[in-house]
Amino acid sequence: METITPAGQLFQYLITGITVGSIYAMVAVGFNIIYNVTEIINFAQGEFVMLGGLVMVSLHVGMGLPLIAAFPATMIIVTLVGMLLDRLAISPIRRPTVLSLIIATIAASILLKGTAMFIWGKDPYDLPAFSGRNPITFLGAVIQPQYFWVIGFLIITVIVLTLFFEKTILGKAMSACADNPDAASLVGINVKQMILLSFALSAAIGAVAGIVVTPISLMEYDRGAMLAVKGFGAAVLGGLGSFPGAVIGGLILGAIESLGAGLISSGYKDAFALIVLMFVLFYKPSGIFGDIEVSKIKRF
Amino acid sequence: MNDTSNENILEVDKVVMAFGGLMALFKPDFSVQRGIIKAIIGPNGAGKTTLFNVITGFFSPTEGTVRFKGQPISSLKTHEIADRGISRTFQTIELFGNMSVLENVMLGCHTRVRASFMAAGFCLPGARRKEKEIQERAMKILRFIGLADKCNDPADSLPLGEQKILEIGRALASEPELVCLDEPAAGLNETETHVASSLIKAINAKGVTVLLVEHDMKVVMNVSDEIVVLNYGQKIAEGPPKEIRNNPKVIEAYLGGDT
Amino acid sequence: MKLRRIVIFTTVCLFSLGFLVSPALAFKVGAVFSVTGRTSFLGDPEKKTAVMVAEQINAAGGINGEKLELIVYDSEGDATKANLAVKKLITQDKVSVVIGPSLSGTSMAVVPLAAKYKTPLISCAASYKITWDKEKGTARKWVFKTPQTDTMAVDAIYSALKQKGISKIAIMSVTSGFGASGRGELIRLAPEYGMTIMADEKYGPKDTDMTVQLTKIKGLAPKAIVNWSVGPTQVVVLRNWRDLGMKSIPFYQSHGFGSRKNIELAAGAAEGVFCPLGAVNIAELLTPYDTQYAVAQRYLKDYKAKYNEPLSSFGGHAWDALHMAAQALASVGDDKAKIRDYLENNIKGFVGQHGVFFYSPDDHIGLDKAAFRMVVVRDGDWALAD
Amino acid sequence: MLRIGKLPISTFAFLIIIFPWVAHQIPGIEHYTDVMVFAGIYSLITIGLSLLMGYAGQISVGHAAFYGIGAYVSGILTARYGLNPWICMLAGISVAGAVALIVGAPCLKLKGHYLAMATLAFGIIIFIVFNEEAEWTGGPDGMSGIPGLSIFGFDFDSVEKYFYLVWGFVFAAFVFSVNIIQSGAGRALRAIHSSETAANAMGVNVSGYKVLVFVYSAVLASLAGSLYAHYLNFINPATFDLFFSIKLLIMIALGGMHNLWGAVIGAGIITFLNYEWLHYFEEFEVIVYGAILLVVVIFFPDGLAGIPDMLKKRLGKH
Repeated sequence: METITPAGQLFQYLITGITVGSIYAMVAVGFNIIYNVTEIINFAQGEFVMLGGLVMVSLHVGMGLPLIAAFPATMIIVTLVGMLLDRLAISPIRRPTVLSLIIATIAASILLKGTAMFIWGKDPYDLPAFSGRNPITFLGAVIQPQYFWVIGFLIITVIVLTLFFEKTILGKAMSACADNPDAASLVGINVKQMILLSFALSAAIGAVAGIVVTPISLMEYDRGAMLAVKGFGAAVLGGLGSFPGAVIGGLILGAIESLGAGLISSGYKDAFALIVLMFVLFYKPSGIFGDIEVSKIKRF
Repeated sequence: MNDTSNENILEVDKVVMAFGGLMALFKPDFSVQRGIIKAIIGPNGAGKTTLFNVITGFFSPTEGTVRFKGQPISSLKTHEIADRGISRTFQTIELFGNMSVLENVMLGCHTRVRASFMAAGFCLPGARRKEKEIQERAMKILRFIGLADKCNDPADSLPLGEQKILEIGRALASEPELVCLDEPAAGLNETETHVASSLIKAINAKGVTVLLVEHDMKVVMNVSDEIVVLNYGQKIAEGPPKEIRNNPKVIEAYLGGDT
Repeated sequence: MKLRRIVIFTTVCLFSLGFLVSPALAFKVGAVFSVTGRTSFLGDPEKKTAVMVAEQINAAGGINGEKLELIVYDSEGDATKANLAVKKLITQDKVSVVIGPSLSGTSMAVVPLAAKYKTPLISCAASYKITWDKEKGTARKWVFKTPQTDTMAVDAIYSALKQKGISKIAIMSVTSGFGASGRGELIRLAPEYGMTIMADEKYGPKDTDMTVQLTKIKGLAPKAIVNWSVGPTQVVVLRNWRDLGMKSIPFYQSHGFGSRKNIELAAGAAEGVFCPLGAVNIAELLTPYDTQYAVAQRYLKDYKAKYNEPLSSFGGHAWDALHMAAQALASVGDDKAKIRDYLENNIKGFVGQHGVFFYSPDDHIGLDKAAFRMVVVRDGDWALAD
Repeated sequence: MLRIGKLPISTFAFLIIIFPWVAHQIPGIEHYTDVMVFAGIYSLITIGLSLLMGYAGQISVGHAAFYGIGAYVSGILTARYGLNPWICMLAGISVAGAVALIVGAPCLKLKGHYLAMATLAFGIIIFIVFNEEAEWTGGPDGMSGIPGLSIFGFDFDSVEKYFYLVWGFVFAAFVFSVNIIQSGAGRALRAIHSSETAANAMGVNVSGYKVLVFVYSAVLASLAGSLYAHYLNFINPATFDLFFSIKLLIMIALGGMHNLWGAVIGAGIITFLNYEWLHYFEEFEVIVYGAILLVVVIFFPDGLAGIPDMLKKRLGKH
């Protein structure tokens, strides 16, 4: 067996951290899309990831659809679930408050988890890696090809979303809802539809995250909650509502966990990330890229 | 209580308030004599509300000091300043909408009669007595401002004019020596404005010093003893209403002489 | 106020209605498993097995002609819930013996109840602490258990390592009760076998990647890795081990790896991995001369026929527990003290799924390390090591 | 904001007193007394949370930590050092209070979702500490051998006795909290909820009050934790995980967080749903649970305790 140098180890920690962080970032981006339009933190975001993984397993492995067909099909199915979530759990709420919305999304995540358990059972499932499982050695670190897919999809997601929000009418309309819903509805934007769209979009992104991570970590029905917590942490660390913030926040969390586990103590790795998160908030109460004024109006 | 007639209750001493590069206040300098009504006027963005926020401790000034009864207060926290005897109202109404009219005024008494957490929890006789005392005082104030018959209504169910009045009543409940009113007449109709004006005078008649920010010149000229004019964060004039009315600098500021 | 009282009253009435059906005479056995929740991979097969065994016993005429009534509650792996469920079984359902719970944690939460209510409890969890009272230095009077302990698994692994002349090892564990308990035994027994633990790494039960921990281990170049976990993490860790090119370092899994599903999920990465398993896992590999051959074969066949899913070894713990309880009921009736005495004194050579049980006043575990056989993954299936 | 008068409080006391007797009369629900012990333990926490969240408007997703601190301080000091349980309970309260003070001061400067995240992070960190410091806490396997409670030779060794002990504490905490709410301090809390700016200007020490009520809720949670530890004689970290903090939120929301009755009703209903009633749905349990929550959130925004008011309004309209 080839030995590994300390530098190689360090690089390995970083690349693993970035991969794990990319998943957190994707979940965080999903949080932000909904948050920007509605100020809701959708705690069912992690369930979209879980569903993405499991639906893909059923279509790709179970029904034998080729990757190229199963991928979009999975996204569409999960997107529909996201839209259903908005229509059944969020929009019927008569007097939304921060807490009632939090509870509604938690209830929805419980429902989705229960349904997933009913459909797929409690066992974990596997997906074949997109481009095989032969690892690449680079600078002394060993990299699974799937890592590149994860990081690549994060980059694609960020680019597509940026273009969407800045170049398309629909995207601009959604941003307008975020800035001022009353004004947006005055100029004829259907705020309800924008909310529905935001749920659809973030569900689709969750599905992507689930599809690309399953070949690395397997997927089972109750994985969603932990992913939601990590993604929420990433979104808050970066500043709620900020897309660059979500990406940076996710990558930082992933890197701290990985370096903390490698260099200090693997038992406390999650704690390191959270301690850093808390201190960032104490120093900058609205996250790295967050807008202090925005965070002030979120009365509870 | 020695010699209260000519004492300056409030001194604003070369206060600078900068937000990033923006100078909201640049060394305005004035004082308020005990027992008078003093108005601060100036065009939009002149720094009037910022000045209120500095006086009441919401902002701590970048430079300079504010003295209350001779003591510097600019390093104190908002609630400590309220304790010392400065009370205020807000330009955008900040009532406790989920509480009743009476409770709003009762909360105003917070600085004067305070029950400890423990005493309240154990429902000690002292705490109960205090609570009764507060209620009676709040009712007295409600009668004074004319809202006694609505004491149990939720505060946010009142019409705008009455909400403004209620805010003044709440400010009075802390038995302040100085009360800062931020545009008490904004958005009111003629009758309501009239009520507000007479209320301000009545408050003053009780010996409370009033500092007033107001756009409605009729109100300002009618009630105030002295006026300070701010423009771009600087004091451009100070004096009795008659003088201010004829001050060319003031006229220029209001007419918007850019050059 | 009045309205609230009416609402409460009707609720109470409604929910009490369901209980008014009085049960028929029968031998009652209670069971508490973590059927749902994170540790359902233990409780689910246990419940299915227990239900199947009870049906089989009743189909064969019951116990001395009386029906065996099995009452199963779900603990969801929650200590509080397990505690409530056991109390309910004992005080309300009036069972004669309780089997379960599935986890060491939930078992420890109900152990005091067995003594308090003088009811025999046959736990289906691993830790030796369940039956052993450290303070008194005796076995807990009312508590028995069926699974092999972590100590036995560690014994089996360390013996195998010693045989191969390996002494420098790295250990990895999941931060759950199962992992922590195994880790504790690995550390405790290391000096006895002359093992040096070079790295002691941990990961969370929902972690997505263990590359970091393995990279750290790789840098230390131990001669073997011992991993203690359950659920998907033990599969992910194998894939990372393979991807990092560490296959030259032998990998030992705990007995928690005992399901073919794991080999399948590892997608080839499990080749060459060792683990200690009970007979039930490898029924097909047993020779007909093996003591456990008959019971293991029958269980495998019945389970597959009834549930149409691969057998999980954890169900075997419930099989052993319920069969022993039934045997005691058949011999001494439903007197709880007599059942306890019977278990302690008359379970001698009971052939179960996970071993041949010999209980005694000092030993309420009943198994020794012979209950484990060292198995290796070869061509995607179990094979006996050596 | 309901004024809570003497009659409902005495009714509450009366219901507590007769509960074990009533449960004993109805076959099939004798063990409800046992479930009620836990409902009481959770009520202690939700009463504090109701003040913190419903009245002062500050969210916390980390109260499982304080619950755990109480349990572990009690557990470690009694089982390892053989100290008197009551002293350990006080020690737990002091530790939880001190931690709440240290963590609360910086955390409570945050608002809304940021505050939620900070408290959530705090809760998870403490949970990891319970897991990792195995020398003290016994690690994930938990810690057993925690003695029961007794006072002057009177043992709280039966379910009924412990029921009265726990609900005695709940009743005391309830009355104490009602008194606070109906005093100037309670008014200050509600003022903070409504407008921090105005409360500050009226001389309310906003940050001071927020920390104070945070500490109060932590103390109650810690007390609940101690009571739990001495009842079960065993504790493990899983009891104090993130999901328990979320369950507490659910209790508050379901019962109605603007109302102290809601805290008790929510804790009671969720306890019975989780430990008793949902059991009948077996595999569907999780789905039914989610559906119930959703229905309550959608149709009863003020929680179950808000239903009488809602009905009153409806009837008033006609």
